[in-house]
Amino acid sequence: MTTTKKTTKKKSAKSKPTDVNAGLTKEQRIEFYTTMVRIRRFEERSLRVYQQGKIGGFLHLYIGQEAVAVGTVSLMGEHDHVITAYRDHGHALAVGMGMNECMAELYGKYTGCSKGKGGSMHFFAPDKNYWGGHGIVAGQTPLGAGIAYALKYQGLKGSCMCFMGDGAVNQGAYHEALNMAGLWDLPVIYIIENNGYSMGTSQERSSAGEILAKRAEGYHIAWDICDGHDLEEVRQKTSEAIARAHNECKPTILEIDTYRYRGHSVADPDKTYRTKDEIAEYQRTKDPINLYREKLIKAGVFGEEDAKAIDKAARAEADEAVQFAEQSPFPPVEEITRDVYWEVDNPEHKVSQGRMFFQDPPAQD
Amino acid sequence: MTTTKKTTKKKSAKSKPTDVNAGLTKEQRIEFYTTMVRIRRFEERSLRVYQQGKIGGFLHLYIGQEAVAVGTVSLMGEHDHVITAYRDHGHALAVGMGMNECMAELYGKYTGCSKGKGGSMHFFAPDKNYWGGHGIVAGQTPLGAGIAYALKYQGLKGSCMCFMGDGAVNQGAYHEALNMAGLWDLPVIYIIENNGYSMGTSQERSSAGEILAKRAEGYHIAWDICDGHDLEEVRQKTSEAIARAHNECKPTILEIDTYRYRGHSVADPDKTYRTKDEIAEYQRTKDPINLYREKLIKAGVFGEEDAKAIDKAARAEADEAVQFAEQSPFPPVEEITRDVYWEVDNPEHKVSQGRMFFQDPPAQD
Amino acid sequence: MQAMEEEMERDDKVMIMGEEVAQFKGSYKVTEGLLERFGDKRVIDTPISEAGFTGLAIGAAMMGLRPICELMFWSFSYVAFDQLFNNAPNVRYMSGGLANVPLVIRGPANGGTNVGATHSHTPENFAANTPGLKVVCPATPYDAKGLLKAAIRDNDPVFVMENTILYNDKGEVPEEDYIVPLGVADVKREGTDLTIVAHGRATITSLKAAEILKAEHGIDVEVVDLRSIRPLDEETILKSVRKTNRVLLVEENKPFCGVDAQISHMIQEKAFDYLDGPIKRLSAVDAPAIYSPPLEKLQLPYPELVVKYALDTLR
Amino acid sequence: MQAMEEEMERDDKVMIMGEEVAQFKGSYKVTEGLLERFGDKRVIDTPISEAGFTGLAIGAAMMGLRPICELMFWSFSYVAFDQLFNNAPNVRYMSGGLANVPLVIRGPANGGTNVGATHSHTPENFAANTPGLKVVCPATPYDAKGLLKAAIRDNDPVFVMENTILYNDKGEVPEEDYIVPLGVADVKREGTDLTIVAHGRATITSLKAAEILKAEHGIDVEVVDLRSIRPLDEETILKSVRKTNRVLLVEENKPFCGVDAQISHMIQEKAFDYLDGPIKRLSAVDAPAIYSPPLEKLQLPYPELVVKYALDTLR
Ligand SMILES: Cc1ncc(C[n+]2csc(CCOP(=O)(O)OP(=O)(O)O)c2C)c(N)n1
Ligand SMILES: Cc1ncc(C[n+]2csc(CCOP(=O)(O)OP(=O)(O)O)c2C)c(N)n1
Ligand SMILES: [Mg+2]
Ligand SMILES: [Mg+2]
Repeated sequence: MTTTKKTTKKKSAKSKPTDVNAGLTKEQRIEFYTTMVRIRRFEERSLRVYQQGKIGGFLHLYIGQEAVAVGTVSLMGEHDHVITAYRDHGHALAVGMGMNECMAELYGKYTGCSKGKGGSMHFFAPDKNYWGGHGIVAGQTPLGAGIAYALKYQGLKGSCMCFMGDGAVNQGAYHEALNMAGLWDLPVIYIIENNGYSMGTSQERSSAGEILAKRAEGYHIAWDICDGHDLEEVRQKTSEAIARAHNECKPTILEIDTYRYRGHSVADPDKTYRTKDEIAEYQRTKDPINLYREKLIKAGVFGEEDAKAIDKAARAEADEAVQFAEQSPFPPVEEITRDVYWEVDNPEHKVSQGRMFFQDPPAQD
Repeated sequence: MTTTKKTTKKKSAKSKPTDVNAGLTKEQRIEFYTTMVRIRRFEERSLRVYQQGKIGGFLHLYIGQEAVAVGTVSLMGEHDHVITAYRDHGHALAVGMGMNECMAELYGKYTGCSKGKGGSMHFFAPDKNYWGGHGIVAGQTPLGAGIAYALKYQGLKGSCMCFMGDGAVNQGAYHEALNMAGLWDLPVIYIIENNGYSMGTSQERSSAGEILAKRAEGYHIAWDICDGHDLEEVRQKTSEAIARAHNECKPTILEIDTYRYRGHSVADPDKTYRTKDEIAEYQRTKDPINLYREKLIKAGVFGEEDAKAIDKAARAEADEAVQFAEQSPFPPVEEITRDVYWEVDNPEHKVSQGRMFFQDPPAQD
Repeated sequence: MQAMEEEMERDDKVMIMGEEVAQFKGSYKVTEGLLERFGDKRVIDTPISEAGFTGLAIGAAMMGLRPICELMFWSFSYVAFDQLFNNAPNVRYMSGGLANVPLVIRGPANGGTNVGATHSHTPENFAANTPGLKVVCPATPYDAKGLLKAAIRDNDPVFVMENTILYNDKGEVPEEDYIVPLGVADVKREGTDLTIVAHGRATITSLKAAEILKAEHGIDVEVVDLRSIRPLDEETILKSVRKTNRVLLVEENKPFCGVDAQISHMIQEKAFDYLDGPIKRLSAVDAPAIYSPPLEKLQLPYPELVVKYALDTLR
Repeated sequence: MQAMEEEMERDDKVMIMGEEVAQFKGSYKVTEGLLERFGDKRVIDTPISEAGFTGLAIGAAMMGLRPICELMFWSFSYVAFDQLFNNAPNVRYMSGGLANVPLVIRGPANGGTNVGATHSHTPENFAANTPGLKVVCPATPYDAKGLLKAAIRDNDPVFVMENTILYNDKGEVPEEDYIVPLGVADVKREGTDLTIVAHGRATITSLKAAEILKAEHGIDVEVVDLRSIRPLDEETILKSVRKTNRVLLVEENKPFCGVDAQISHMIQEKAFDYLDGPIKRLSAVDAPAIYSPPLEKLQLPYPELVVKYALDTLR
C-alpha cells in the first residue's frame, strides 16, 4: 500500500472550506452508521447465498469500503448523481435502494432492481439518481462526464460522482473523459476508491506515478486525497468537491484510500498477492464501521447496546431480503427480448417497421 | 499559440548534458540543411501533382516542420527506431528513404515504398528502422512502446522515437502507452510535434492543461519542451532523451513547438481557424530552413550560392521522382490479395489449410 | 444537412458534437451553418477522443438529451468500440428498461476514396449483429434526410452510416418535414427477371448496372434498397424474390459475415421453394482497402461487374 | 495449458502478457506455473489497458517477438478494438508486405456464466470479417492445445476464442508435440441423415443432441466442428452436405451476420442442388446476454433445443 507516501494537496481552493460535519444531528450520524452496517450485513448475507450456490457469476463485495459510499452519497442533493463500476452494492444501498430489490437482482429475479437482467454488476435506480453499475473497467467514466454535461446543459446546479477503482485509472476512456472534464469545466467528481489492488495487482505494479489523483494536474483539474476509513473525513473532502461542482462548475479527482477484505470477486483466490496479516491489520485498526462506532460512542451519540440493535436489525433485514428474493419469481421468458429497444416496449409510439430480432423461430409443433 | 507561456523543465537529469552539436562537421551540418530542403521540395512537388489531379486521397504536408524530423532522426544509431503518424513524409526522407519510392507511393505505384498499398499515410521502411506511417490518430503510440519493449527484451541499447501530433495526446491509447512506458521503464521517446492545431482546432480548444508534455509527471516520466524551428536545439533536446533511453532505459516525452504552413490535408480549408497573418509571420521569422541557412552562412559553413545549388538539386530530384512515379506501373491486380497473410505469400511455409479469402468468385466466362 | 437543422429547431435537447463540426464547419461541410445558428452550446467541437465524447453522449442521453455525434469516419468507431457497441446497446437492457439512450452516431462509412485500409471500414454488419442497436445506410439525399430525422426522433441508439462519395449527389430533397421510417426497404427500380438487393452506394451502382442490363441484354432487374439494416424489411425482399426467383446481393461490405450473408440465409430459409438457382453475392474484395487508385476501384462493386454477376446469376 | 509452456520452451521469443497472468496465476489458472518457470521477463502482468498492451504486443511482434496476449474476456477486445481489428490485420498490407505481426490473442469468448451483457461477447464473426486476421474456436482440450500451438507458430495474427465452460472439460490431451492446423474442420461424429455444423461449445451441445436424436428418433446426425473460422474448411462442410442433403447450423454467436450466416450462404451457393430443404439455424437468442440464470440458459443452444430444430430441419 502506498498510503503512507501520500500527502494531501488541493488546487483551486478559493476559501477555507466549511466544516460539513459540524452541524450533524445525532440522528444523521446514527443513520450514516446504520447504512454502513446495513451494507456490511447485506454483503455478508449475499456472500453466504453465493457459497450456498444460490447465486453465481461475479460477486464483488464492498466489505471494508463502506465509509466511502455512505460518506459521499450522504451529501447528495436533488441534482447530484451517481454512477459507478461493478462493485456497486454499497452505493446502491447508500442512495436508498432497498435490500429486497438488490438481493433479488443477485438472484436474477423479476423483482430485482433491474428485473434480474443486469445482475450484481449492473444495479440501476435512475429515480434515485443512480445510473448503474457498469461492468467494463472505466467504461462508466465518460458516461459520468456525460451526466455532468447534461446537468450543465440544462443549467442545473448539480454534480455527478463517478466512482471507480485504482486499476481503472489506466484505461484510455478515463483519460479522454478527464480531458473533456477539464477542458469544458464539467461538474463531475471522479472518486477513485483506492483499495490498493486491482484484482491481484497492487497499485505499484499497475500504475506509474505514486498518487493517482495527481494525474489531474495534467488536465488542470483539482484533486485531493482522503482517508476512506473515516466517514466524516470522506464527507468533508467530498463536500469540497461538490461545492466546486456546484459553485464553480468544475471537476475534481478525489482519491479515497480504502481496503477490501474479501477477494476481488467471491470466486477469486486471495492468497497469491497479499498476506493474511495485511488483511487482519486493516480489520483491526482501520475498519470504517468500528472506527465510526467508537467515535459515536465516545461522542455520546449512542451506546454499545444501540449499536448492537442496529446490527441486529440489519441482519434481520438482510435475512428478509433473502427470503424476498427466494420467493420472487424469475422473469417470464418473454422478458429475454424486452428492454432491448424502447420502441418495441412502447408499441403505441412505434414508428419503425420491419424485423427487430433475428434468431430463426423455433420449430412449430 | 501557447508557445510563449511555456517554460522548460526537465526531470531525472542526472548530469549536465553534453553539447551534441559541438563536434559537428561542416559536412554534417550541410547534410542536415540539405535534407530539410529536400523534404520541403518533395512536399511542394507532391502538392503540385495533387493539384494537378494526379494523386488523391489525403496529403498531409510537413512543410514548416522539417527541423523536427531532420534534427531528431540525425541522432539515430543502429538500434534507434522510428514510428510516426500520417504526416510521415518528412521522417521518411530523413531516415534515408528515396524520393522515388516515396513519390511512387503517393501515386499508388508498384515501385512505391509500400508497393502502392499504403499511400501517403502509410510509408514503411523497416530496413531503415522506420515502422510507418499510421493513419489512426495515436494508434501508433502503443506500437512505439512495443518497439521499445522488444529492444529491451532483446537486451539492446536502443530507443524508439514515436512521433505524434498535439491533437493525439487526447486519445486513450496514448495514455495507456504512457503508463506502461513509465511503469516498465521502456526506452521510448514520445515526440509531440506541436504545430498548434489538430485540423482546425487549436491546442487550447482541444487540450486541458497548458504544456502537453507535462502530463508525463502523472506517470513519472521525464519530459521537456523544445523550439522546433531551431534544428540544433531539436538535436540537443533529443540527444538527452536518447541518452536517457540508452543509459537509463527510461522514457521521455519531448514536446517540440513547430508550425505547419499548409492546411491539415491538402483538400482542407485553411481560413476558418487561423489568419493569413499568423502563417506569414511564421514564415518570415521562424522558418526552420531559413533560420538554419542563415546560421550556416553566418558560421561560414557555406555561402548563398551553395544554398541555392542545394535547393536546385532538391528541386531536380523531386522532378525526377515525379517522372519515376509517372513511369512506374500500377501494382498488378493480383496484388490486391497479396500481403494480407504472410502464409499465403510464403506458400513454401504454409501450414494452414482451408479457404482464406471469401468474395464469391466472378462468373466464369 | 437540413435534417439536423430542422430537428434542432424542433427540439432544444438535440445537440451535435464531434471533431471539427463547429468552427471548421464540418470535415465534409455537413454541419455548415449550424454553429452560427445554434451557438457553441449546441454545436460542439470535441478533442480527438472518440471513446470519450461518444461515451459522454451516452451519459447525456441517459439524462434526456438527444445527442448527435459525428464520426469523421466510421473507421474511428474502432477506438470507441466499447462505448458504441457495448454501453450504448446494453444500458437499457441491463437496467431492466429503466434507462434508454436516444443517441445518433453518424458519419461516412465507405471505401473508394484513396485513404487506405485504416480509413475505409463499413461496420454496418457489426452494428446489426448487436441487439440494442439500429443501423441505417442511406443511398440518396432524400433517404438521408428522412432516415436521419427518424433516427434523431428515435429513443434508441441509431447508427447512420453515410458515404462520402454520395455527399456530392444532388437529389430531390423536399424542404418540408418528412421522415423515412426505419425498417422500410425501397424498391428503387421495378423488374421481373432478377432481384438485386443492395444498400448504401451499392444501390446506386446496382441501378446503373440495371440500366446496362436492360439496354444491352433486355433483362429487367428489380433493385431493392434496404435503406435500414436493422430493423430489416424482410417482406419487401421476399416479395421481390417470389416474383423474380433469382437473387443477386450487392454490397460494399467485406464478404465474411457481411450483411448479405444474413440476407442470403434469410431468403433461402423463407423462400427456398421460390429460388430457381443459388443466391449470388458480390461484395468488396476480401482484402484490406488498397490505396492504389486503379486497384481500389476494382475492390468495390462497379456497374460492369454487377452486370457480370447478374448474368451469372441468371445462368 | 501445455501449449504455451511447450512453445515458450521451444522459442524464447514467445512471451505472455495480460492482466493477472503471472502473480495471480491467471484468472482461469490457464497460465499457472509459467511465471515460476519462465520468469517475469516472459510472463508479464499488465495494467488494465487492453488497447495499450495489445498495441504494445503488435509493435513488439513487428520487431520479431511472438507475443501471446491474454484477454480476461474477449468482451474486453472492445476497448482494444482499433489495435486488434485495424492495426493488427492491416500493418502487413499497408507496408506492402515489409512487416508482419506474429501475434496470438487468446481468452474466453462465451456467454452462459451469469456475468451479464457486458461480459458475454463472441466476436469471432467480427474477426472473420476482417481480412488479415485468423480466428479459431476450439471445442475440446485436444483441439485447444493443437490449435494454440499452431497459432503461436503462425506468422499472422491469430485470435483464439476459448470458452470458460469448456476449461473444466478433461479430454485426452497427448503430452507430445502436435499441432492442429488452422483451416481443418473435424467431423466429430459421422452420420447420414443430417449435417450439423457447429463451432466452440455449440459442438459439444450438438454432439449431445446427436445422441438424443439417435436414441429417441433413430436419426443419424453428422456433426462437423469448424474449429477454425478463418481460414475455413469449406470442403469438409460441403462433403457432409452432399451426403446428408439437410443442414442445421448451430452456434452461440448472435444471429444477424453471425458465422452461420456465412456458412449458410456458402452452402446454398456451392451445394444448391444437394439441398433437400432450407438450411436452418439455431443461434443465441437475439438479445443482450441476460443475467438471470434460468433465462440465460435459454438464450444459448442446449441439447433439447438442438433436437427440436433438427427435427424441424428434417421435416
Ligand atoms: C476493460 C476491462 N478489463 C478488464 C476487466 C476485468 N476486471 C474486472 S475488475 C478488474 C480489476 C479492477 O480493479 P480496480 O479498478 O482497482 O477496482 P476494484 O475491483 O479494486 O474495486 C478487472 C481487471 C474488465 N471488467 N474490464
Ligand atoms: C482516431 C482518429 N480520429 C480522428 C482522425 C481524423 N484526423 C486525422 S488527423 C487529425 C488531426 C490530428 O492533429 P494533430 O495530432 O495535432 O496532428 P497534425 O495533423 O497537426 O500533425 C484528425 C482529427 C483520425 N485519423 N483518427
Ligand atoms: Mg482496486
Ligand atoms: Mg497538430
